[in-house]
Amino acid sequence: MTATTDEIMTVAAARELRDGVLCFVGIGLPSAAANLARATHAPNCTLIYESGTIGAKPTRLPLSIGDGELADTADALVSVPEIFNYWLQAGRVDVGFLGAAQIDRFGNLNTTVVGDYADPKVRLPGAGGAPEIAASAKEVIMVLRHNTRAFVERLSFVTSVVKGPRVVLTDLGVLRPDETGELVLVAVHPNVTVEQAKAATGWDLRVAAEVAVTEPPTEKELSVLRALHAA
Amino acid sequence: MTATTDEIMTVAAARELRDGVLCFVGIGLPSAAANLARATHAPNCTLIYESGTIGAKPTRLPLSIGDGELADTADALVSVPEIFNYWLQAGRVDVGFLGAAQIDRFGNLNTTVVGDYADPKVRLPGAGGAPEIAASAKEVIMVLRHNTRAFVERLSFVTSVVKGPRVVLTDLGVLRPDETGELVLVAVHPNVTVEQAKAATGWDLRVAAEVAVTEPPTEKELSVLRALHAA
Amino acid sequence: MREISLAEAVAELVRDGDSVALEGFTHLIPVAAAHEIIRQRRRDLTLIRMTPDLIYDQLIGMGCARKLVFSWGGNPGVGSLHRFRDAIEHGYPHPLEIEEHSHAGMANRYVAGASGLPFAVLRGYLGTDLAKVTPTIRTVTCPFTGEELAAVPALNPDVAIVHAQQADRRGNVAFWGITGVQKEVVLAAKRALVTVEEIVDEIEPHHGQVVLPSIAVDAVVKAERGAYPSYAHGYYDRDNAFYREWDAISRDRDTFATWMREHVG
Amino acid sequence: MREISLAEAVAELVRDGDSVALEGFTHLIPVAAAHEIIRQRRRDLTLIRMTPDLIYDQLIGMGCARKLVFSWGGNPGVGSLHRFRDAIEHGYPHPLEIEEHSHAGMANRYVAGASGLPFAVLRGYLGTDLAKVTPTIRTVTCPFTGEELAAVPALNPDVAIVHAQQADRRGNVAFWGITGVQKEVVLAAKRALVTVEEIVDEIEPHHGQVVLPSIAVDAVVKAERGAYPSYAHGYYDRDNAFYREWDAISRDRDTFATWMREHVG
Repeated sequence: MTATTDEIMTVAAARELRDGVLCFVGIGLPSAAANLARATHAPNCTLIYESGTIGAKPTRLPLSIGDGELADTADALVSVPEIFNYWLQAGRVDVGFLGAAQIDRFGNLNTTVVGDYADPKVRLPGAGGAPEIAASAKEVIMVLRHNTRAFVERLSFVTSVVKGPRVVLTDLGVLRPDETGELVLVAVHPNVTVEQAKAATGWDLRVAAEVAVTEPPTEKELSVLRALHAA
Repeated sequence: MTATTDEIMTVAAARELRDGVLCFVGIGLPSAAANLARATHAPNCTLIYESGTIGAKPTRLPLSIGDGELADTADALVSVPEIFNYWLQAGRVDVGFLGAAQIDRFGNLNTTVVGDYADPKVRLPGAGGAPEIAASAKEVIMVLRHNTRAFVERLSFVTSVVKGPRVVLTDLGVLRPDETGELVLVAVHPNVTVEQAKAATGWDLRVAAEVAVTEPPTEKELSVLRALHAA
Repeated sequence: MREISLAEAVAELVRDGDSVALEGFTHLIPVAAAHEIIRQRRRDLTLIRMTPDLIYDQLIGMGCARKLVFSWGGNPGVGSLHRFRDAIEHGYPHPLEIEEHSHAGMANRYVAGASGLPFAVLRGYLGTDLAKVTPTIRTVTCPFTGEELAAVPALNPDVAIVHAQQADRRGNVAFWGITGVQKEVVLAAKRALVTVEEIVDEIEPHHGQVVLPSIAVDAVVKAERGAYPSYAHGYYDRDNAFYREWDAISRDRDTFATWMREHVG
Repeated sequence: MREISLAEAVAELVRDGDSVALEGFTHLIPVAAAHEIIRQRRRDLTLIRMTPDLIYDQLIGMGCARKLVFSWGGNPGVGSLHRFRDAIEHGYPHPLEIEEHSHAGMANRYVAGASGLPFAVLRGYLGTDLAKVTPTIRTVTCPFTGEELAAVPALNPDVAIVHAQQADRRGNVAFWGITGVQKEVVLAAKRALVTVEEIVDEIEPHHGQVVLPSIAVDAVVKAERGAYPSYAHGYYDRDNAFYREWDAISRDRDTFATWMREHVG
């Protein structure tokens, strides 16, 4: 099987999830990655969706964060205020998974507008749960496609400020913060060059002394991911 | 049937409850009065107990505010934080029913200590739900036995400050506040004299120009009350 | 329980200029009631909702809204809400004022509203630009620790509208599955309308069930499949295909107008 | 789920000097666990509970408590708690420090604790002497309306102990009937012990059910009739006669000591 760049990104994100953690999952790529992790190396992860499902074990990927499959397979169902207050804000969440339209060199995220807030070029969906996930989760994993529209020198709007240790998985490689908090390219995916990653970044991307090459997705990872999508 | 003084007090309290109101009920005499009202002239009252039962319809009087009978007959069961925040504090409660160990001439209540707080002569149970019932219910009905230990010039401790319009039902008569908020004797029960009520009050009790005499409990009221107690 | 039609309930409870919150977190979205508001041509509404989705795209596109209070405006799992974007980006069909929060902020605003408090406290918005553009985000200092936290004002909509699976004949309402902020929005609102899939003699228990006692609700109206194309757990599934189709329908102003005329009236 | 006895769980989770909250609002009072704490002779505990009743009378009378945080200390429907009164009125078996709130205040302190907030806001205590004698009652000003409200600090006990009807084999816990503040106290505490009537394969839904997922709990222990003489909805009734008998047992120091020796050990 040949993996697409999105699949490589999703598999790389899944591998970041250690077994046994409590993970607050956003919809889309984060949900695919978290459920891939649960179906492979991290069976004892507990997944929380902001809709109020705790311990959901979906066998197919939900299209939205409130799909019935999540409720049917959850250990407990709680209200939205409870998810945000009793679970996220209380500091129980080990890992938050976030996507974004824009990211800056410190891993701050924009999901609000492109252009001016009062007269935007593109109106994006907005904050959702992200600002508090970014602030309250002990660790944040970010997943987004690597290009100069997304990786920008200056965010149009700071929607979320990521606090804890973090990693950014893209369709080109892996970025981790150095001690100053600036993102550094630490790995590229198979057949991707450091130059490609630099060219796709809107600032002068720092590169680690030794840049690793991501292990390609295994047959197992790919088949499980595709089964999750197909189901 | 001959009514006891406690029965006359309970019946008088029940009659104060208008049909259709939402009533926050304390245990003991208030619960007996509220359930008597529901079983006679006020079938459309909704009773709330602080344990989290909304719309309980007990057929026997609960011994405690958390009896299973209350849960079995309730329209909805909610948590204790919800009862206090979403129901009482939100201002939904029309009538609060309260008892107390001590009351002063303005209807303030003490359920905390007799004597000094740090070195009390008698340690009473404490506040429970009373301070917030007293402050949040649109109207408060107080029920307590009339004697100089209870009706005092000065409370040992102010546990609850009653805000809304109010009535006090005792085993001797009925007191209502005048425009200054001071309690005035407006009725005495059958075979009770104004002098008895004054003698049982620890301050110089004001008396209305015309003091009514309480209608004695009807056969119906007495039989229903006794059935509630016997069940 | 009073017998009343959805049209009568909306006519009675929703007025021009009202603040109206239609809630339902992906699940149990009150679509039938939203369509009735559109048919009755309500105007100048302040629409409140954590996740404005298809129904708010429709209300905005049909010109019912003056202002939107929200935290995430998208077509979940699909992409943009094009009528919402057109209103904000181009002022079409007319300009839309917005008041924007995070989910945590909105949820706590409803909780404060349901609790009769003027504001709620949360750890939120720290370092974000939201506090700069949204005047209803302030701070409060803990009187015990001195810590500074975010404060948001209570939301008390004029009208809350939600959809539930069941009501019994006395008007008690039962939700189960994902119940979102439905309890809070109903208790926070001055008036509450609930549409339900079914009226039953006795509410049966379900996992995660929330029961609203009848005294919390002003009108209960039967509206079968009233949450379609979202879903009602135990009754019908989400029509994911329609959510994808909506992207094309809503992208163009005329296609949208035609679709609305044909399907909502 | 780890197999563990109640004695092992208490030995592991409850330490001398801890703040310990045993909750249960009339219903589901964790009596078996309280008796185990007494048998293990824990000392210097800060006991926290909205409604200290028979079990707290017993813990106080047996000298386990240094301090009591509470809102209503009585024998519900009967009268006084004599060991509680003896400790406060006469310092027997030793002086008892108290921190006294209202029910609304205590409930909100648990909510703040469960929410990871340092304090909670409520309309409460206004004009009462409680604020004069309890330093953990302060005020906070709404940053939107300027209104002054009461503020109370979060409660985050070292240990929460509750009794529930059921747990499944993975350790998810189900309560139903009157569920009080059990969810909040478990989520507010650093460690949580739950005793249950029964371990089941699958939790069945019940009206008003609250489910705590296994990750919220440190130990689940089967303790049949573990709430007696209080009750477990669906399992056994409250022994009202015993509550009345307790009045005579507890009134006299020696009668109490003898009864405890014979019945608790």
